[in-house]
Amino acid sequence: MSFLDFFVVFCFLGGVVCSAVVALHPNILYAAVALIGSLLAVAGVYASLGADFLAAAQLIIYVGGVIVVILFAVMMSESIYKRRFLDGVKKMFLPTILSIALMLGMFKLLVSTNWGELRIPNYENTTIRIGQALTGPYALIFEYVAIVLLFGLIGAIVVARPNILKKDQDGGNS
Amino acid sequence: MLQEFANALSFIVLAAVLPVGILFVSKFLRPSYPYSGKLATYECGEDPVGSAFVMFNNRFYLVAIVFLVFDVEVALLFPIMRLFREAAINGGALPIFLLAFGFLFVLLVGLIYEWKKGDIDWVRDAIERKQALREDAAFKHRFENVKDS
Amino acid sequence: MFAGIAHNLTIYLAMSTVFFVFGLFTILTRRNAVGVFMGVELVLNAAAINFVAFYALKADSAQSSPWLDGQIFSLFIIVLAAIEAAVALAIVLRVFGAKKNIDPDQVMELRG
Amino acid sequence: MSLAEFLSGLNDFIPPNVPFFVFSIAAAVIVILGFAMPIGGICTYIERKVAADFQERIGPNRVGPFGILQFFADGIKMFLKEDTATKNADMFIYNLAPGLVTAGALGAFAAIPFSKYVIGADLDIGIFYVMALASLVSLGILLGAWSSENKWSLLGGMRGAAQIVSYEIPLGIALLSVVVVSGQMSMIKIVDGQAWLGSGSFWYIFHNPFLFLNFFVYFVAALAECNRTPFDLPEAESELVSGFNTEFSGMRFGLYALAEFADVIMFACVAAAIFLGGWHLPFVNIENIHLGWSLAGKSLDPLIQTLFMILIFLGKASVIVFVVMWLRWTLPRLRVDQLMDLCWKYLIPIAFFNLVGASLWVWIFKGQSMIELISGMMGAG
Repeated sequence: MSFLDFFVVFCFLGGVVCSAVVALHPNILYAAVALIGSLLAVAGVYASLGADFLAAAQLIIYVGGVIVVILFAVMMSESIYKRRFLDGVKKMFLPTILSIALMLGMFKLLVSTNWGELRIPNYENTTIRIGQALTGPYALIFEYVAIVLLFGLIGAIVVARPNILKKDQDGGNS
Repeated sequence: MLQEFANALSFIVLAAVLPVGILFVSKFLRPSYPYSGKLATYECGEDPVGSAFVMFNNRFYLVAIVFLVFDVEVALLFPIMRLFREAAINGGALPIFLLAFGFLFVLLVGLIYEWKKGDIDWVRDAIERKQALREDAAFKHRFENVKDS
Repeated sequence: MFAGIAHNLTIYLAMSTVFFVFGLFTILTRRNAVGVFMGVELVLNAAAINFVAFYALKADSAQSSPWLDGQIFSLFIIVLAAIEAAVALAIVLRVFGAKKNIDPDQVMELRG
Repeated sequence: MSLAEFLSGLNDFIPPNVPFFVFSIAAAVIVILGFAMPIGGICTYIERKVAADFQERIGPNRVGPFGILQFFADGIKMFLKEDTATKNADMFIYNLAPGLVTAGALGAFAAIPFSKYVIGADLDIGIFYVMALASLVSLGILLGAWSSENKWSLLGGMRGAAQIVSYEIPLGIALLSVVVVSGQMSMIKIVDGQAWLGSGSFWYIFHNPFLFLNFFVYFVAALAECNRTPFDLPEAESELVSGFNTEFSGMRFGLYALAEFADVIMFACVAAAIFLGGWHLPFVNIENIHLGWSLAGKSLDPLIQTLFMILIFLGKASVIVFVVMWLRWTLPRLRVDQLMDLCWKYLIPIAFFNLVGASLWVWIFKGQSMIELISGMMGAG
């Protein structure tokens, strides 16, 4: 039970518990906080698989960016006087059946096949190889992502821009 | 290399657990006489009205979106910029230079777009002035009744 | 009991399966559009874990490519999930501004 | 070569086959409890003394000689003061938020290179790790402000989060320009690249004019990141009562104040390491100082050299911390829109321009610094 095994099992259990809270907790804000926990668990798994740049990128982009935007959205999208965030999870019978069936099926598939030995890359520096890959075969995709980022930025801003002159419909929001 | 992760992880865990632990330990040492006055939210003396939530303007939201895009950009540029020095010293820096600063320029276009459209202005009337001018040019009739309100 | 568990693939795939199933469950049952979006985030993370884990399976063997394919794929998943977050939550905000509630079931005027 | 490896190396003091992570936890305890927290406490005392000198008053001098134990008294007082939460505060998140803030502020001390052999965690992604943890602080502030159920703290928290979030970009670009110039991301290799003993590029702040400007962009962004001085808008006393920590009292407020100060010290240490050459002095090579003292048969030279390195590094960091304190009593506070305009309309374009300039400089002069070029010309001339 080396330190790596202990760390992976800890990340696994933490991730499972946090994603369970994200799925089941009635209060949406607790779901957002639990999402932070599950993203940190995923970052831990990346680190234990030798992808150190990926773990740090996940921390910066997901936990530092996406969760902040989600929290802003959660805080803004609550009606004025409904203090608690209870959005209540609606009829859960069919989804639970489907989820349990899916999980059992995948676990059976997962356990039955023999995946063979997992050679974790010896934790050498992945940043250099990711940089070489991004400037090598993935250069075109890298530029394409830049254009997707630009379109996403302009689209999100045009949608989220407060149109001041439409004062009546928005109430005090904009 | 794995030890370095272990070191970094123990730093983060200790730094996260320490304050919560101090709070928990000091819970036993502290006096605790909560009465209603002490528990009410602090509003300079008046009694609080309505919930803590007030619909604030979504300027914060625009900032968060633009931050997200530029944060992704900075995070993606790190691996490429790391190779730049070796490429510059022993030749072959042109593709990396064009790639990185093409990426950077495309997103600078986004920054200039929202600068001109006044989305990162924070003052309400600056935005309204810009938007009013735009609306005025486009919809002459609709704009009259808004101007005097 | 868990000796050597970090060196075979089952725990990583189990974790990604659990994330996927809980993400799907969140998408199906959350009443709040932001909650549905969190489910999408979980599903994306599940896929990203699989990419990194399967790349590690063949990391040093002969047929593994020198470019870290698995990690590049999940890096792009993270990047595009960030952009998707910006656009999706801008739409959510607009819907909330107009209709004062963002329950995906009730906000259906666009339909038919 | 991280601190934990160093500790595991002292194998005549420790029992055999102790698992490695015990040493890493010991290293974490030494750096965080031994360095970050006491220095954070002492800095609150020094700040009050410095502020007093600026305003020609005496400052704390009751507790202990010259008031040195003032921070200790503050700590005990906060430990024993009642910590009230509002009636319907969200207790779970209310207790989680300080953990996130201090995880961001104190966790980044792992990447601080005190000397060539003393560093918390010698990660290959040193600078990236510092940026990753700096992004946790905004989350902690947002959650702490929201869970304390107070309009003022909510607005202060939103402002604080928006400010910290948007100033992370110029900070990231400034760190990026250092990575372009040094070609490394691990902190120790970056500092090693700044030695100047006749050859080699001097401190990166003097490497090229663009990096010189980016140092000040970094400094301004770091100031805004720790809510200091001209940017301490979130806890603007006059407008928002006390910003996001309105409802915090007792130890919780102490933790937020400590985390803020640890942030200041952390950013000062990172600036000292990557811009001001860490433990390098211009003409002195620390390695070949041999005093020849020895204790119990072992020569103490490496220990003395490491102490010199740590002293030089902490000297540079304390100069920066002093400037931060100095700014606090000289500059007025910015308005919200000035603050945001400064970031989006001035700092980011300048930082991008300097990044492009620095990489062009590295490309044209093949990575040589101004000082090398000048000495080359003088030598050739």
